[in-house]
Amino acid sequence: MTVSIRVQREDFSLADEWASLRARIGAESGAIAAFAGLVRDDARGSGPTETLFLEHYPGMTESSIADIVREAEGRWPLDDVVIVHRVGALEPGDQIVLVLVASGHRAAAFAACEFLMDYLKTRAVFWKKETRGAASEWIRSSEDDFERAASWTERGGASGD
Amino acid sequence: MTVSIRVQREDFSLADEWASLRARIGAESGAIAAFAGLVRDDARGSGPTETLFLEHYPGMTESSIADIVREAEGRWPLDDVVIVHRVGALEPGDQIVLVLVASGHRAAAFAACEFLMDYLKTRAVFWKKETRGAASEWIRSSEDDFERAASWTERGGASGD
Amino acid sequence: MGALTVRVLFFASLRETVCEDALEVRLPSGATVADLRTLLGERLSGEGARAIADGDVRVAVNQRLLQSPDARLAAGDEVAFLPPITGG
Amino acid sequence: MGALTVRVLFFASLRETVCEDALEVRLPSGATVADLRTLLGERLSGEGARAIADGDVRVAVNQRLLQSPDARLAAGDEVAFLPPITGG
Repeated sequence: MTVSIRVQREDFSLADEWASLRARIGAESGAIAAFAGLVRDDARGSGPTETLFLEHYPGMTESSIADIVREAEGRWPLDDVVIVHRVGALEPGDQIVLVLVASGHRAAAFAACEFLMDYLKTRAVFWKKETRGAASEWIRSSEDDFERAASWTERGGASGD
Repeated sequence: MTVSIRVQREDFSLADEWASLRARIGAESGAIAAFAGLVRDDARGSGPTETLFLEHYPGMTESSIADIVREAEGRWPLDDVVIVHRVGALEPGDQIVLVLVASGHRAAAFAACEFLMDYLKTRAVFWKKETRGAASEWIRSSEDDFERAASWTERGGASGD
Repeated sequence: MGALTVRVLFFASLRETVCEDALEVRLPSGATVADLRTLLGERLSGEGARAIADGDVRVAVNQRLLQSPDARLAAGDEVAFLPPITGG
Repeated sequence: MGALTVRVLFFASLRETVCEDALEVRLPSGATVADLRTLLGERLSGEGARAIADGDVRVAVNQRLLQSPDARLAAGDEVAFLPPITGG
């Protein structure tokens, strides 16, 4: 099991991360699930998001992500996990987060990838500030995010293919 | 909503498909989920898989996939779907299938991507022949695949983020 | 009575058993898919005839799965015999 | 009685309210995190003092979330005041 966790200002390239992961895994890994989160220009908010600023606590943020990955490893048989998270000022359309998971079977790859995203959204040490026009505000995880993360405590772990 | 479906002998490049999708989508698409299936060298079978041969019915296979995508569109708000499926002779480690889904929110992107894979596994018009040593055999969808596909008829469609 | 010609396709295990991937078949006009199956049963080898008679084999006409074996065929129809699919 | 120096960090909204991202603070040896909070409450502006006293603010010592406010501090400890996280 290879785990790669990076928190960085620079943009990331899914193509590069995917190529590295494919070079690492063996032919027992039949499934790769990937997720990328982008800054959404949420028209339903009070005006478009102009900037999203992400702050982290160097060291503690990475270890909070490592804890989340360990929890996923305990639930599903995983061969490789890559998490790249950006910090700093981002604009609508920019990539924020990338999660890649390789596993033997697709059910485990999908479940672990979604679990990692749900936990990143509620347990990873990040703070987000949203700017719309003149107004800036530090935002919190949504109720929906908390519910999604909590739902995993009821669900089981590994299933078949 | 853009839908791209291709069935081809040649390998595909996730990097290229991802880049095209990102160029098409707007800033209302906050989530991209991707899945790639690779030929697995299944050590639990009777010897390693040496070759997997995939056959299709040109025209009918593509329209069977289009039907599956339409069903996903009816369940979740999707911005872009790409499905590339290979046919011909493949070896362990080779890419077989790629599914990309862009949506506003991650729950829809994950669910639709997994739904598309589960339905491709049971409803898309493909035949697979596996060769291990001297033995070749046309294989069928597994019971587990049928159960996974059937489980979507009980689950709902769109949910929140 | 006139005649019509249809194109018959075999896939996967059926293609291997029948040893053909496509045949042109002449039928009396008004013939149904059931008539085509009977005629193929006479024309193919014993193994091929048994294979296409299998209850798991589905038939598609012009790339649409057949709803009824009584459907009449038209000249130029593409009739495919499909063993159970594996999925992608 | 001896003294010890700890490094105090503020993040996100706290950093903005306190107008500092880091402070060096001297405390009597044997001081606890609760003692540090009291001392910061006196030293910071009214708004900053209120902000770090908020019940939602969590404290991490050497990058581990604090279990008890009675934990004693050691020289060189890194004590971080964390407003509620947003997640990634």
